Amino acid sequence: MDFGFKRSPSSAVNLDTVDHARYDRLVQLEPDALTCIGCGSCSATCTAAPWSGMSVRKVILGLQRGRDDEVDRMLSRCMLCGKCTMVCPRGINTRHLILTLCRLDRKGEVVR
Amino acid sequence: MIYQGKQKIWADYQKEIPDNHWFYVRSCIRQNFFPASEKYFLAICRDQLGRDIYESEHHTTCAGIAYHCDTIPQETAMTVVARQFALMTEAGYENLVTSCITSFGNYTEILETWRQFPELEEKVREHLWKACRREFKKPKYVAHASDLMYKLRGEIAERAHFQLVHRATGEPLRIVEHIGCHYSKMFPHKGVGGAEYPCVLSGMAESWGGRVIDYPERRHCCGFGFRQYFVKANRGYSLSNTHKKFESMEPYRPDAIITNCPGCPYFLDRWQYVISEMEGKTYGQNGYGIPVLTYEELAGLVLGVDPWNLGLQVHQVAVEPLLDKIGIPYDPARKYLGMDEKKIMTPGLPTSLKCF
Amino acid sequence: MGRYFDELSKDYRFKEGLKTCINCGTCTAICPAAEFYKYDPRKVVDTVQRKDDGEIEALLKSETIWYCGECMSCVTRCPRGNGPGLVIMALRNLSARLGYFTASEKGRQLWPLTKTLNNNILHTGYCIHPSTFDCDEYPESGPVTRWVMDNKEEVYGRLGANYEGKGPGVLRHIPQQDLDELQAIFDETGGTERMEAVERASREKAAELGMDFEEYTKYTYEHCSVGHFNDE
Amino acid sequence: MVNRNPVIAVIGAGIAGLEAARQLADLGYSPVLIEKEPAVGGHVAQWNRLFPDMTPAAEVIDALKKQTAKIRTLLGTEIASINRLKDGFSLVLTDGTSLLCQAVLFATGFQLFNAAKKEEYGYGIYDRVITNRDLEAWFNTRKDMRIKQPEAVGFVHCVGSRDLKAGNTQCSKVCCITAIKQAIEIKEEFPDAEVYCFYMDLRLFGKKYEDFYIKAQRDYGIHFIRGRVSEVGEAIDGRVVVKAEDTLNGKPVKVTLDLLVLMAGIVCNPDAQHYARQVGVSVDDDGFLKSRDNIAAITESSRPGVFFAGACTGAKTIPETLAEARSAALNIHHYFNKRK
Repeated sequence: MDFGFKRSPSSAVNLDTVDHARYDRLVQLEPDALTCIGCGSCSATCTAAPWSGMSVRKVILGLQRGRDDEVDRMLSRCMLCGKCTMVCPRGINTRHLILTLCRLDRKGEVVR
Repeated sequence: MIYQGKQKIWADYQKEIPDNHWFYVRSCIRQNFFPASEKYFLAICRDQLGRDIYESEHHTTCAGIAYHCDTIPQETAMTVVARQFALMTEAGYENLVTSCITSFGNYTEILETWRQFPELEEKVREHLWKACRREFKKPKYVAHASDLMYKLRGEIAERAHFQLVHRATGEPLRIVEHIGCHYSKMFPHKGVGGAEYPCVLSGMAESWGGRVIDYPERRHCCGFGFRQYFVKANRGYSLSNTHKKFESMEPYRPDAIITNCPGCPYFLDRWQYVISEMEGKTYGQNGYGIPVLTYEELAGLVLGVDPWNLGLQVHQVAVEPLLDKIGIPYDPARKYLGMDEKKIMTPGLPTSLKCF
Repeated sequence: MGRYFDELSKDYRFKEGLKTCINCGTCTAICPAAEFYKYDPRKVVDTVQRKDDGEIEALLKSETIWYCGECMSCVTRCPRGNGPGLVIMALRNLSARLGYFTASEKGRQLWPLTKTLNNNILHTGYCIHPSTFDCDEYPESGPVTRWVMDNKEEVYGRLGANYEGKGPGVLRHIPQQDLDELQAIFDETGGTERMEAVERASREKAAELGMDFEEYTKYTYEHCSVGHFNDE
Repeated sequence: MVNRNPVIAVIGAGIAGLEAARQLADLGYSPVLIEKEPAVGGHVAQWNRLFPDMTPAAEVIDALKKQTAKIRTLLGTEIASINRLKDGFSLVLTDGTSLLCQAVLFATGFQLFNAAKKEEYGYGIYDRVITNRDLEAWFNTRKDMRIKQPEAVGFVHCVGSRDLKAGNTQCSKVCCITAIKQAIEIKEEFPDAEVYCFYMDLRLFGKKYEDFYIKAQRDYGIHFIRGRVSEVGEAIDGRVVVKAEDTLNGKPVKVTLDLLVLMAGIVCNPDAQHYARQVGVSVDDDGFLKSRDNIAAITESSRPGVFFAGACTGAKTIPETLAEARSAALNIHHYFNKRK
C-alpha cells in the first residue's frame, strides 16, 4: 500500500557495525594517521578546499565512520600540492598519506 | 539493571499532588481518537474514587498543536491559555489538571516564562481583558491527568478485579511505558520521577501487578513532531522514529505499551499498522501487534470495565491477546456495535497485521 | 551585523533558549530529526550565536529550520541550559513574520498547516475535529479510523462522548460565544495578522510558481522532494 | 603574644596537608594534622598509578608518611566547631578534646562529583557504568565483577564538570589526562578492546600530557570522539548503548560497550565550606574557598591566620598541590615572622 511517504534509514553512525577496514590498513601503512587531532589546519590551508570540499581531517575521520563515498569524492579532487603537510601540527605527512590511501580499495587491499 | 538506583532517583522527584478539587481541561487528540479514556478518567477519579473534578463547557483547545506547528504567535497561545485560567478562576478552582501532555507542557512553560518575565504576564492580562473582558488568577498547581491517576494508583489497586499478570504462568506482564516528551523533558522537576526515569506510568503498572521493562530507546520521542505528522509530505519522519523504538523494544517481547500522551498511543498504534503494510513486519506474537493503551484504559481494565466500553476497539492493533493473557472476559460479537448495542457495519481488515 | 539576531532576541523563547553554546553535540545526539533529516541542531544554534546577518538570513530561508519536531528532548540535556528547540521556534516565527518561509519547500508547508489548524481552532474550538478529518488525507489512520469516521454518531455515542452536544463532555459542541472569544484573542494578539501574512506570502509564491492557490496548498501539503533525508 | 613554637591546625591529611605539615615542622612549628578518615593520604592513597610517568601512588604517599611520621596526627577525628580567639583559634574535636592553635591551614581537598546525579548516564542503575574511582580501585584490588575481558570500553569526560545543570560550571582539570591514563591502562590490560574517549575539549596542559595523548593515539589506537555523551541505555544483554554526536563529523554516533567509565569531576569538599563559615572566610561562587587573590595570593584567605593549600580552592594536579602546600607553609612562616 502506498501511503505517500516512506521510512528513512537512521543517519546515526553505529560504531558496532561500521566497516573501517580501509582505515585499519591505512594506519598500518601510515601510523601517523592515528595522531590526527582534527584541528583543521589541513583544510584551512588547502588551495582546493573552497570549491572541492577536500579536507584531510575529514578523510581520516570519514574512513573511521564508514563514509567511503565522501572520502573518495574528496580524494578525487586533491591536487597533491602538499601544502597541508607543511602545516600539520602533528607532523603527519598528509601528502604521502593521501597517496597511500589512493592505492587502497574499500576493503583495504593494496590495488595500485 | 539496579532497581534500587531507580528508586533513589524517583525519591528525588516526588511531586506534592493535591488530593482534591480540580479544574479539568480536555485534549483535542484524545477526544478524537480515545474518547472513552477521558470518560473513564472522570468515571474513575470523580465517580468511583470521589474526587471533585470540574469541567466547564466553555473551555477550548489550548492551541498547543498550532503553537508547536508555529502557526500562531506565542502571545496568542498564551492568551488562549490565560482564558482557560480565567474559566478556572471563575469556577472557583485553584488546581488545574490537563488531559493533554502538550497542554501540560505549555501551561508549565507559560507559568515559568511569566515568572522570569513578569512584563509578559502583564501584557497577556491586558490582551485577555481587551479580547474577552476576563481576568484570572494563576493556578496554584498544574498537574497532568496521569499525575492524578498515579496518586490514586493505590486506591485503584485496592479495587482491582484483575492484575497485570499472565494468567497461565503467574508472571507479571512485561509493560513498556512511553512518556510524552512534553511531560518532563523541559522541566524535569515537574514530572513524577523526573525526565530520565519517570515513574508516573511505571508506578501505575507496578502497583497493578506488571513489570516495567527498560530498553535502549525508551526515552526517544514517538516521532509525532507536530508539523512532521500533520503535513503528509513529512510523515516519513514520524514513521521512522516509531520504527526505531519498536526495533529497540522488540527483543524484550513486551505484552503491552502504556502511554500518557495523546499523540503517542495513536502513533505507536497506527505506525505498527503502517509498518506491517509496508514491510510485512509485526512486533507482537503470532502476527499481532503490541497493544498500546492509555493509562485510563489500563486502569479501566484493572477495575473490570468491559473492554468495549473502554473503547479498545478503536485501536488498530488488536488488544485481544492482552485480554487473553490477563484473563479478562470479552464478547467478540459486541466489539463493533454502535449505540445501544445497535448492529452497524464493521471495519475493514489490514492486509498483514492480524486482527480478530 | 546582528540585525536578525536583535530581532530574534525580542522573542521570549529565544531569551530562554540561547545562552552560550559550546558545540558539545548533546542535543544532536538524541535529536529525532537529526537522526533522519539532514539536520544538526548544534549547528543551528552555533550559526545563530555567531550573529552574522547573512548566515541567519540563509537559515530563515532554509529547509533546515523546519526539520525540528519540537519534542524538546534537547532541552533536558544541554549542559549550558540552552534550548535548541526554543531557538528553532523563534527562527520559525521570524521566518513566518518576514515571509521568508516561502523560500523553502518545508517552509511553504506553513500555509496548509495554518489553514487547517487555525480554521479548526476558530470554527470548532478544537485543533482537530472529526468534522474536518479526512481519512484520505491520513491513510495511516487505518481501517478502524475510517470505521469511526463513517459511524461518528454511533461510535462516539457508544463510547460516552457528547458528540456535537450541549454542555460539557467529550467532543461537545463549543458554544459560539466561546469561539467569538477565540477570534477576539486572535485579533488582539497578532494571531489573525499572522494568518493573513502567511496567506499573503503564500499566494505570492503560488503566483510566482504559476500555480492556482488550491493546487499550491495541496502540493505543499503532499510533495516531498528528494534530498531532505540523510540517505538521499 | 609571641609563641616560639606556634601550633598550626592542618585540616586534612591528604597530600596537601601532609606536605604542608612536613614543611611547617621543618620550619620549627608544631603542626597538628586532623584527619576524619582512619588513615592519611586522602584521595591519592586510593589511586593506583599517576600520570604522566605511571608512578605508583603508594610511592608518593609512603614518602610523605615517612616524612610526617613524627608529626602529631589525629585520625578518625572531625572538627565539631572552630572559634576565633584574639590570638588564634580554638577547635573542638569530635574525640571530645579541644585544640588551641595560632593558625589554621585548610587542606580539605575535594570531593568527587556524585556521578549518579547525571541521571542520563545511569551510574548506580546500569551495572556496566562505573566511575574513574571505581576503575582505580579495580587497578588496585582486581576485584570488580563488572570488569572481565571487555571488548569495548568507553570513557566519558566532563561528568559533573562544565555543566550548569549539574551545578558545577568549572573544568575539573585533571579528568582529561586521567581518562587518557586509564584508557591506556585498559588497553594494556585488554589489548584487543576498542577504547573510546568522548570529550568536549581535551585540556592537556601539564608537563608531558600532550606526549601522553599522542602515545594513546599512536601506540594504543584509542579512539577520541569529540562529542559530549547525551544518554546511556542498557541493552538486553546488559551492555550499555552510548549516544553522542561526533561533532567533527556532524553526525550522531552510537556504540555498544561492555564498560563505561565516567570521569567524575572535582567539587569542593562540603566540610570545607562548613568550616570556612565558622572561621569567617568566604566561599567563592564556584563553591571552592575564596583566596585573598586568585593570582598573587592563592594560599591566603582574606582573614589573618587562615591559609589554604591544594584542592580546597579549586581543582589541582598533584605537583601543583604539593607546590601549594610548600607555598602555604612559607606564607605561614612569614605570617608569624611579621607578628614577632
